[in-house]
Formats: sequence, C-alpha cells, structure tokens
Amino acid sequence: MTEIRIQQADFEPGAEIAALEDSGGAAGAIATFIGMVRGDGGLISMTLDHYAGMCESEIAAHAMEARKRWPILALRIVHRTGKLAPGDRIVFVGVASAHRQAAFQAAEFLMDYLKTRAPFWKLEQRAGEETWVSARNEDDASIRRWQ
Amino acid sequence: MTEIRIQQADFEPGAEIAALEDSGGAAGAIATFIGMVRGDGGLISMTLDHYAGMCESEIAAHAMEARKRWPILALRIVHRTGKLAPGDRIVFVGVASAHRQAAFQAAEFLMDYLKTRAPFWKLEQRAGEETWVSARNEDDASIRRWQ
Amino acid sequence: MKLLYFAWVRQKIGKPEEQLDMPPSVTTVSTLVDFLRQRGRGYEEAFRNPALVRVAVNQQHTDFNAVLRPGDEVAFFPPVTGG
Amino acid sequence: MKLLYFAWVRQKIGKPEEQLDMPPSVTTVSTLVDFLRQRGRGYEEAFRNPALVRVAVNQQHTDFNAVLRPGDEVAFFPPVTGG
Repeated sequence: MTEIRIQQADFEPGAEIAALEDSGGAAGAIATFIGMVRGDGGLISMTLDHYAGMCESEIAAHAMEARKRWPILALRIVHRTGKLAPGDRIVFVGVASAHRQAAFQAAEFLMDYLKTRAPFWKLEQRAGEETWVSARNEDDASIRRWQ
Repeated sequence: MTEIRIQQADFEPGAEIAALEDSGGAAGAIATFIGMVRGDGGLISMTLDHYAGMCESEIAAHAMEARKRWPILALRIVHRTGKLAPGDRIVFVGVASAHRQAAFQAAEFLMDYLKTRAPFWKLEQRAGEETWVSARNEDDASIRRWQ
Repeated sequence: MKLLYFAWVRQKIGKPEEQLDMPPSVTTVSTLVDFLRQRGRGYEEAFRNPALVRVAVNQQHTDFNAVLRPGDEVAFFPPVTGG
Repeated sequence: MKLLYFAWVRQKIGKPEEQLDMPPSVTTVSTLVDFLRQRGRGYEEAFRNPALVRVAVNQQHTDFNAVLRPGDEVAFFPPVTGG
C-alpha cells in the first residue's frame, strides 16, 4: 500500500503510524520521519507553493523507485502546503518493511528527494521581508548518494 | 531531554512523538523507529528477558554516545520485555534534531545497538518447542559501521 | 493553451494561471516566452533572465527548445527547492 | 554475594537469583563457577561449557578471571542477543 497526500491541513503522526502498523503482520520495522518548520533567523512563517498534479505524480514516481530498491510493505507520504509557522509539521514519511535497514534507507531516500528535488517552492517571511528560497546546489550530496 | 524506559506494557507511538515534538521549537526533524514481532516460521510468541538495571544503564550509555556524535535535541527509547505475540510492538526509538541527517543517523545507531548488543535475551515459542535465540555474529556489520 | 506560473514567476506575472490562444509564431517554449514578454511589464520581469526559469510541458520537466502543441499545459517556475 | 541468572542459564539453574555465602576458595568468577557446579545438576548443566556463558560483576561485563569481593553482584547469562 502506497498513500501520498499533499494537503493544507495538519496531519496526526500517530494515525499515520497506526495505518502503517495495520499493513499485514509481516512488518517488523517502521521507520518514520517528521519534518517541522524551524524558527531560525527570525522566521515568522513559511509558505509552500506546489504544482498540484505534477507534484503528486513526481512523488509517486519516487515512491515506486523506493519500492524497486527495497522490500517495502507499506509507505505513506503526507506533505503540507500553504502558510506554516515555526513548530508546524511540514512532512511525514513512513515506511513499513520486514527489516529495519530497508525501512530506514527507504525513508531517508524519500526524504532526501522531498527536501531537494520535489516540485515545491518556499517563501520565507521575516520581519519586513519576504524571500523566495533559492534552489540548493542541484548536486546536493544528500541526493547524489542514491544515484 | 533523554528518556529511556524498559517496560512490559505497550506504548503509544503518537504519544512518544508528541513528547519529542514538545522539545523546544528548534527541532526541524524527528526520526523514529518502531520494531514489531514478526510471525515468521510459525512463531507463536517471543519472550524477552533482560537484566534490569544493567540494561537501562547500558542503553543510557549508548544514548550519551549518540548525543556526543550528533546534535540531538531530544531522544526517547522505550523497550518492552516479557511475552509478546506477532504484530506486537517491541521497541520505539525517536530522535529530534535540527536536521534530518542527524536524526536519522542517531536513530539508526541506537537501533543497531539495541538489536545486536543490548542485554536482552529472546525465547521463541513455536508449536511444541521453545528456543533461546543464539547471539548473532558479534562482528555484525550493522553495528561495526559505527566503530 | 493553459499556462501555469509558480513562486516568484507567479508573483511577477500576477496570476497563478491563464488560458491563452497562441499566434502562429508560438511553436516552442522559447517562442512562447518571446510572445509572453510582449504582454506587459510583469511578464517582461518574470522572463528578463530566462536562465532563472524552468519549464514543464504537460507536467514533464523539459527545456526551452521543447515543441508545443495546441492544448498543452505549460508551467513556468524557478528551480524547485524541495519541501 | 548476590547471584543473578538470565535466559537458559536461569532455566537450567531453576531460579532467577539467590544470595549465597561463599567459601574462602571463591576468589574469582572462575572459582565461583567451580563452587556452583558442585551445588547440583542444574548448575552443572548451566556451566558444563563455560565458554557459552558470559558474566557481569556489579553490572559491568567482565570475564572469568575477574576477582570477586564480598557484596558483589554477579550475573551469568548467554551472549546477549539484543532486543
């Protein structure tokens, strides 16, 4: 089971994990990741723009790539968009597998993709200014290690 | 904040994550792992024996080692003992950090330790027989990579 | 042709999307950009340095040489930053 | 001296722990094992192949050469398997 949701609403980590746990009984391992807005450098809020449709299908393609690389029993990705404040949740990635290495590696692979290559754009609001975050170096080491 | 609990009772992943999220606002990343009993090979139940006192202090020492290696904001380890059935939760590890790499790596480091070196012993019950699980090769590659 | 704009491209052009009938001169992304730049100051600003703008046609990343057909969905945006 | 037994060591000896007064011959883990093996069949079985048994003194992993003092907590168990 693969579930991918892009939504403005918050999500409940416990409910996402419960859905992964219900994935059949063969799971021995669930690795999850929750990303939150950091209040660094006077950040007041962050607004996430995304390309609806393309965003879901690109994330789905990477979820399929993860399933090719590791034996995954269930996989859930929830990504929020819109205006978020420091401390707000941004993203949930959860992977259920028989063994811990596969679960951890697939979750890291998906997070590295989501944080560097997924079609989102970030507008940061600080006192008196708004800045669109620049793309990182596209050769970001965190994503390159999977290639 | 470091919390380590060895207990017979089940735990609630959502509550453990909520405690990690409350860790101050600097956290941008929470990596968690939940281990569950797999019903492989006709397993009916698994009983976990542990050395109370020594077990907690050894796990605490490894939690401190993780804090030395990575910038950790909060860390929670819950490990169950006693008789567990397939599908039951065994262990929760959760790490909050500013960045995802530190959170993932510390969680993996702690899980590799818990699964190979922590002072637990496993008795597996199958139809008509009980078997104490043998120690793995002490040079297990998953733990060796951190040395 | 359906056009979509994201992030600062959207802010400069002042709208998230629009439906436009193209003149015969528009056959590629590059000629579409030339056409858009003549539509007003916001477009001119958005495409002043085309090297800063990425394009997707029918939700596939491509480049300014891509050939366009009637009914295509063309999106312009800065390099993606991830979530 | 407080003795603790875990896993199959506990099962063979038939109890999880006990408090014993040691004869003067017991000065190390090794001489403690010799003493215990004479206490009955379960002990004899538990320590038949001492290479299979690990020991901790006062909750610190050590080996059979470790010197013992009155009041020490000595635990015998198989190699740990992790959780």
